[in-house]
Amino acid sequence: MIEFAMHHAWLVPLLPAVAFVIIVFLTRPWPRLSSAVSIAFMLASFVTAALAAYGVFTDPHFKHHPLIYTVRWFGMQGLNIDVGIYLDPSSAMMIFMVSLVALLVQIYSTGYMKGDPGYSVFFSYLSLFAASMLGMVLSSNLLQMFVFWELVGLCSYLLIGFYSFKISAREAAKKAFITTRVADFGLLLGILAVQIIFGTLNFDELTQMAPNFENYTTAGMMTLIAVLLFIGPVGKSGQFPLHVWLPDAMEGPTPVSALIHAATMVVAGVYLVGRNMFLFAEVESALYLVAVTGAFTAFFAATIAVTQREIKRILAYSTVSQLGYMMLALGVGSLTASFFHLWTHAFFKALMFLAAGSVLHALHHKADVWEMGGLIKKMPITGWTFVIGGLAIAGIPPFAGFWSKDEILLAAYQSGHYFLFLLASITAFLTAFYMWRMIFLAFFGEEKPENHPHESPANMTVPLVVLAVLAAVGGLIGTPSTPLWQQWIYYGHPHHIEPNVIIMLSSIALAAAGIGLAYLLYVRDKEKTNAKDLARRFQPVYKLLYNKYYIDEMYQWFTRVVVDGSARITYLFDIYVVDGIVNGSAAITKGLGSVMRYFQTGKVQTYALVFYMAVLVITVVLAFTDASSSVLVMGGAE
Amino acid sequence: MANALGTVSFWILSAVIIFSALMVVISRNIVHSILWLVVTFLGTAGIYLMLDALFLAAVQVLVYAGAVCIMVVFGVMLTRRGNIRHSNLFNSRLIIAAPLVGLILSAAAYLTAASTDNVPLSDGKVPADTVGSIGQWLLSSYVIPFETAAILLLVALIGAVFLAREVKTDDRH
Amino acid sequence: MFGSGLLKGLAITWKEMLTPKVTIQYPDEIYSLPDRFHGRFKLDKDACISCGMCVRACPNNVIKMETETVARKKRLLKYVMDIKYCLFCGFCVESCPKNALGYEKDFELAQYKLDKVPLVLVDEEPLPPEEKERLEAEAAQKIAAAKAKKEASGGKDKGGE
Amino acid sequence: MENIFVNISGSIRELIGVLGLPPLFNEAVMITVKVTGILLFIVLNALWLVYMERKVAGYIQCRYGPNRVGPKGLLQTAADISKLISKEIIIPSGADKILFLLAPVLIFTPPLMVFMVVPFGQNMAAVDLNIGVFYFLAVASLSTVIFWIAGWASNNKYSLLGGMRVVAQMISYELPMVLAVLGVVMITGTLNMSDIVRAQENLWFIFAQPVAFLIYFIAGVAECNRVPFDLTEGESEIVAGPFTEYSGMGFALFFLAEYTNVMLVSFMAATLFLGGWLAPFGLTIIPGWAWMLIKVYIMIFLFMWLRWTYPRVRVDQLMGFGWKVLVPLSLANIFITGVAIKVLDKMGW
Amino acid sequence: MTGISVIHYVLLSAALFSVGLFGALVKRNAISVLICIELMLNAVNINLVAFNRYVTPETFVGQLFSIFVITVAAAEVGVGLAIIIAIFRNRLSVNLDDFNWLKW
Amino acid sequence: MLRTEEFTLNMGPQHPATHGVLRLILHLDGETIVKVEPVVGYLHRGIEKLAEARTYTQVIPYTDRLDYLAAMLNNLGYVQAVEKLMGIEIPERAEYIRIIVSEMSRIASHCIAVGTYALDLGGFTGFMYPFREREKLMDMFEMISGSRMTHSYMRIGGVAADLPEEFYPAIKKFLKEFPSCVDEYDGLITGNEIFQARTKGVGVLSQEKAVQYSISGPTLRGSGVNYDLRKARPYGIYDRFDFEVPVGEKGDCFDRYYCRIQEMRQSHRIIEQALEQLEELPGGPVMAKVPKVLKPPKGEVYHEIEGAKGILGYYVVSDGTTKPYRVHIRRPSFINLDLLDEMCRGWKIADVVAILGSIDIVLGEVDC
Repeated sequence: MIEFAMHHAWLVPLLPAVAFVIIVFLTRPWPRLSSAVSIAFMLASFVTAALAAYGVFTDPHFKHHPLIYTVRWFGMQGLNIDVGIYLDPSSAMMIFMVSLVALLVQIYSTGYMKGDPGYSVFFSYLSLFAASMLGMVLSSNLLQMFVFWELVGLCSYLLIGFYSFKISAREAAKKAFITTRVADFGLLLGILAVQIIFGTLNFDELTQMAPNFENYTTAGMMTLIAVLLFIGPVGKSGQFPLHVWLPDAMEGPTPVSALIHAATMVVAGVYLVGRNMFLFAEVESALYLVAVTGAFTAFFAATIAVTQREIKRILAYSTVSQLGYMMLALGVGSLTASFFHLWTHAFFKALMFLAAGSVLHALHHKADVWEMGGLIKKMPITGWTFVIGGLAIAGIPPFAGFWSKDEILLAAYQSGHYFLFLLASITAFLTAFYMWRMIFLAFFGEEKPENHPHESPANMTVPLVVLAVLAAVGGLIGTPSTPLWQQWIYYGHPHHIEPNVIIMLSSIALAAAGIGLAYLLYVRDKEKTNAKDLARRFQPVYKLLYNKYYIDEMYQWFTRVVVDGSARITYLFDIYVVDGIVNGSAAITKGLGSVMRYFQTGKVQTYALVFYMAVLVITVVLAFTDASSSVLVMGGAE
Repeated sequence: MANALGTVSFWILSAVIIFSALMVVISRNIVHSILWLVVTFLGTAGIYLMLDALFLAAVQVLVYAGAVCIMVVFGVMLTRRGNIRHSNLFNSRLIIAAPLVGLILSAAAYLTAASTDNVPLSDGKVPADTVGSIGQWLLSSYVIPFETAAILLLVALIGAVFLAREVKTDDRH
Repeated sequence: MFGSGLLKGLAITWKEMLTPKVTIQYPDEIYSLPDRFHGRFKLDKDACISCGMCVRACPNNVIKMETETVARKKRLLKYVMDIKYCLFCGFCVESCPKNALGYEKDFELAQYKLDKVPLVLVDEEPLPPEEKERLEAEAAQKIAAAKAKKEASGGKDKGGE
Repeated sequence: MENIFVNISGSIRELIGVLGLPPLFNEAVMITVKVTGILLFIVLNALWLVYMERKVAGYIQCRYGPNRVGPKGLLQTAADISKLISKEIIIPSGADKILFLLAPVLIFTPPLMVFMVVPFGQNMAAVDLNIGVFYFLAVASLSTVIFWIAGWASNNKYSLLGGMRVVAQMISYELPMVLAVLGVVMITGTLNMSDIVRAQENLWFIFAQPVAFLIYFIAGVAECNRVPFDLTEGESEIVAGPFTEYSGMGFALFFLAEYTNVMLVSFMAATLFLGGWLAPFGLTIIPGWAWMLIKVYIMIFLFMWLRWTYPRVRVDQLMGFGWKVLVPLSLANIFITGVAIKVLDKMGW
Repeated sequence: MTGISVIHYVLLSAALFSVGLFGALVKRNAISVLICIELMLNAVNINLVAFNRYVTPETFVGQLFSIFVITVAAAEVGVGLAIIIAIFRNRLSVNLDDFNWLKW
Repeated sequence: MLRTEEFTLNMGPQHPATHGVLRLILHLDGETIVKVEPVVGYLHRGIEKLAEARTYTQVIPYTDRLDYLAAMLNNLGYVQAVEKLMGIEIPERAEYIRIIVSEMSRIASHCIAVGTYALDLGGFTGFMYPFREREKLMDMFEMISGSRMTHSYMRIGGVAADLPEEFYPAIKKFLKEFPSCVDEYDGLITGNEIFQARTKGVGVLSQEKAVQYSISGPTLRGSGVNYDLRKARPYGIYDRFDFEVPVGEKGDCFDRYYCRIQEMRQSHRIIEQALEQLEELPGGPVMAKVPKVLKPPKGEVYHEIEGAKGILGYYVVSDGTTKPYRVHIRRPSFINLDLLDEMCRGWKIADVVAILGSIDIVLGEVDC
């Protein structure tokens, strides 16, 4: 069974894809059937993934020898593209996590999307989304990865814009798609460069080649490749400055946000960088770029999240921030820490998004946290699971987030980039603060009489509970005392970081401080005067943060002034130079044509006449001049 | 005697064919042209009979005289305009075309006559069961052209329907 | 089922084909006409009092009547019906106070010549003048005789006309 | 009795043989004799059929039909024909004179040509053509042109409409007819009519190919332009179709041609589906040619019965029925026949 | 006069072809041109059948070719007429001299 | 997109399917009708004008010649109008006789409608069978009035004569046979699939259109409007009989046709009942006491009855003399013909015949 699952890991992405096809072509008119099909296939996929992951993690052989199955997709001189699966501990972890989250999200969606006219379609999209992500994770080469990468982008576009009757949803979908497309262009260039330089895109071959890259190219070229490859993840994983699409992506239905933010889309970038760690590891500068980008993004997003009011928006910025953490970890060379955080983050972020969805569901899509309050009494399961998520993300032991975040801080500290470590620590504080600000505002405090919340149905709360359990205990596989994770997922050699008690304690302290500050500002102070006072006092800062540093506006300006301006200059060039040449040649041709056209009457019969004249001439010439050709005409053998 | 009969019928049929073909070209009325065309086709069928191509003669009558001509008649009726008595006139190329065709004919005739001895004649007999043999040939050695012809006809059918379809601007109700 | 109607139609025509025919072979067999049949007109000349009611009743002025009064008594000279204009409505017959006008069961009124078409029921020459005079005289005598008789009886019989 | 006509022709052949003329001449005379015989038979039969039609119509319509001229009105058609002959042939102004006069003459040609290959009885086909059935279909298709000539040459709108209708209708129904006949040809594997009749010794093809017979019959009715497919001359719509302007003998010829066509279709039906000259129930006491005639007359009566029962279909219904019902049906019939032949062949029948 | 040989048929075919060609070149009516092309195809068929009869009487290659030619001719007439009718609908003319939009 | 040339076809005045001398100018696109222009007036005789020069009684034979297929009904309408004008009560016996003969007349008219309709659609035999029954009716009319078609039987104040003795066995025989005859029409014509294909869904006349254009009679009822004057505004003694008004559903040709078939059965019922009630009546006069010379009072009257083709109305103006000042007749055929163009558009030539036949016009009435 396990053997089967491992050797048929391609089933994992294929099953949801089949579900997609079935729903689209067969069961679309019957919503319940569609969701049943989708969940059944997803469950099968999850079981397969779990078995495969189990198989991988129980056999130490796979630590260094990934399981690779490939078939030749197409081949020609100098360009051979395979398609296949690449199963190693990282991807095994990923397929397990992705399929699990996707499964839970789908179960959750049966409650959340109930009665929606696009119910079937939604499930088909979810299936396709999961299939794309799983396919990407299992890709054995860069091009295949890129294909699935783009599929992921497409699905996110479809799902973000699912409520296509809303202008904002359409805009958000477009924004997500275009932004990631911009980034993907860089990625594509990087892939092309890899293909040109190394002549292959397969990971296993590249892994062999990368350490000896001097044989193929220069260090500068390697850096360029790494940077180009990094641009893709910057877009996909919402790193500064291409993070703008991610907060808007919550326009989609909340389960989609959970899927995008937790398990699929955004971690794709992290995964891609992790997968190509062998390339990045060779060029220090690229790694440093990754680290800086990650750290800055983490801090930057956290500051924005402090002032936001909409529950999903806060969560979105927290995602950006956490992704920054992951990038930072990669940048300081710790694949282990990065993926560990990816793992834990998937659970608690999915949990929080789904819980937020549950809240929105109950409040009829009223998103502003300031208009909530005391929800925990009416929605105990949602509330308490959310609290668990909050504890996890804030980094309170023994919840999952603590262990992974601690790992990252430790890695940053040990890498010697102390500034980055500092930034990460502050971010940890901010994270705890804005998370608990939200929790306090939404779930505690006074109930708002105008709200009539109610607990969500079981098919929505069960996934919450499952995720809450995972968010609580998911980190226990990577504690200093139980370093299972570190033994399996690493780059180069097994990671072994000595636990640093100071860092651990300081991070707990920072988290506690953040929670405490939030408590002071938003629970103790019933009128919340202090919070408002603070906001008033630091009005410019508050406005800057609330408006997300005006990044969107800057992009707008950039597009309007720089892009349009340069387009105008190009336009003039086009009109006078390019068109001049084109029109000039056209004029010459026209002049010639006006003379020549008298030979062309447009009358078929005239053409036929000329044609037969030629036939006559040729016949006569052949028959009466050349003896050998006359045989041809007259036929027969002499 | 049989030979003489064959000779006589050949000359008669040839005269009919050439005369009616000329009438096809000369008639000023397109309907007359088509009717003369039917006569030409029937004459050609007669020639096929003389050449022991019984089946082909029947096909000629069925397809050409029975179907193609009717189709052309329909075409004429659908494109009727003005006086049909002068619907089939010559154009200005007559002066060039006439000598050209004459030359082509004389060249062909000369070459044919000149190459009389080059034709490898055979004294073989025509099999009695012509239809059966043709069927065998069509469905064995020539099955691909046969099927292709079928597809060609289908495509022509669809194409003709599509092209000739009238674009309805208003609905009945 | 489609086609059942078609078969039923065939069955009906088949049945009808075998039914004996009742067509009357017209010139050979005589069609029995009802009593009221409106056919050729007949006039009982003796009963007719030439009152002209029929002429007035006719909507189409079909009837032409000529009379002469001889000795204060109307005498029918001509009674011609221009039958090609006749509607055969029967008003003339109905209007006849003496039932002198009636129908015959003859409907073959077609003629080869147009001048034969009008239906001439009475065509008599007017009386020659001498005969007329004779009759007038006779009548005058009669009247005179009657007068004398009356006077003789002393005006007893007043209503006698 | 059975071979009476064969014997007659044999004795004529002997008679000429005595003269000692070249064999080709003998052949020519024989053919002339046969053709003349067939021509006489057809024309007289057509005259008789006109009378029969009117009688059948009369009886169906609660009347006697013609019963004045001659005993039981037998000479009615002759009287009509003589009247029509004596009438003036009116050529409408604007008509295409030659074609107008040519059409009624030509209309007889195709059916007569086909009758040359019809086996009236055993060894009684004038020419026992190898591709008889195909020849029938090919030549019969020619009459379309002639109907159209009649319609067009009259220079009358009703005639032209009728002519166009004839063409459309005959072309449309020729196809199912061909396909229906193909079913029979598939079973027998020959196009020779005598062979087809002989192949029915055990089973008439009306039983082996009932659908094909039905299609053939319907298409035949349409080919003859008879009710319910008599749109071409539907008098309540387009007066008399292509024959509107014809008077006198021209009209008479068209009239007779219609019956010739009916006879032809009936003969073909009898040959292809009803076992031709073969006697049913072993009643060989009646000669084969008589059986043939009986079957033909049954078919002809069927034609008449239909005509005097049904109303007329509309032109689009006619075309729709032809293309959407009969053609697919006949194709299905061919398919099933082919499968059945293969299966029965495998089973060793 | 010696009997009829293949040469006669070829000459007949040539003559028929010439007549057809002449018609195709000089007639104004598009339908007329179409039927003249039919004449030319018929001439070709005569040639094919004649050679088949006199050169390879045991096989039917020539006849088969003719059958295919007839098929193609039927298709050609169908489509050709459809095109002519379509053009007629737009231009109300079947005069080939009016159809000169084939230039520039 | 240019369209193919329009083709104009003159149908009639001499055409087998126009039921008389009606001329239809058909504008065709191929065989499809673009427009139909009916041209009437070929049979105009000026009956309305003629009536002004006749005495009141003398008008009666002219009314026969309006709808000569149902002459009794025309008589009835006129005489009832004049009776209304003069306020004459007529004997009960005469009332019954009037009902019997006018319903017979309706059957006779519908027989023609059904028969000619079959003929229009090409079924010649369907034409003959209804005529057989009509022939029997005409024999009876001959017994009653002496004429087969133009009876002039009714008089102002009653009828011309009592029913003759030989009439009773004849009508009883007819009544017994008639239902099976109608069944025969149903089998031969109505049930025939070709007939149905030709008529169902063809020439649909919507309920609203029919009412708007003041269509009447079976043509109206075929469109699903339950309006029959015999029920809606009973005249004479129609309220004494039990009968139904057949109504169509879709308003297509078939419904109009089938309404007539069913009306024949209903008329049959009415005659049966009327005959029964008549036989119970004692003998008596069939004419009211009216002066020999009719001089209605000054005034005007409009009276309408349910004719065979539709609502037949007579408008009579009297100036106190012996001759009517003005007579105007509302002829149902003429009014029903109005919608021909609209019903025919988009159908084929053959459908024009079917639609025209289903309206059942009589040119004598149209042109008056």
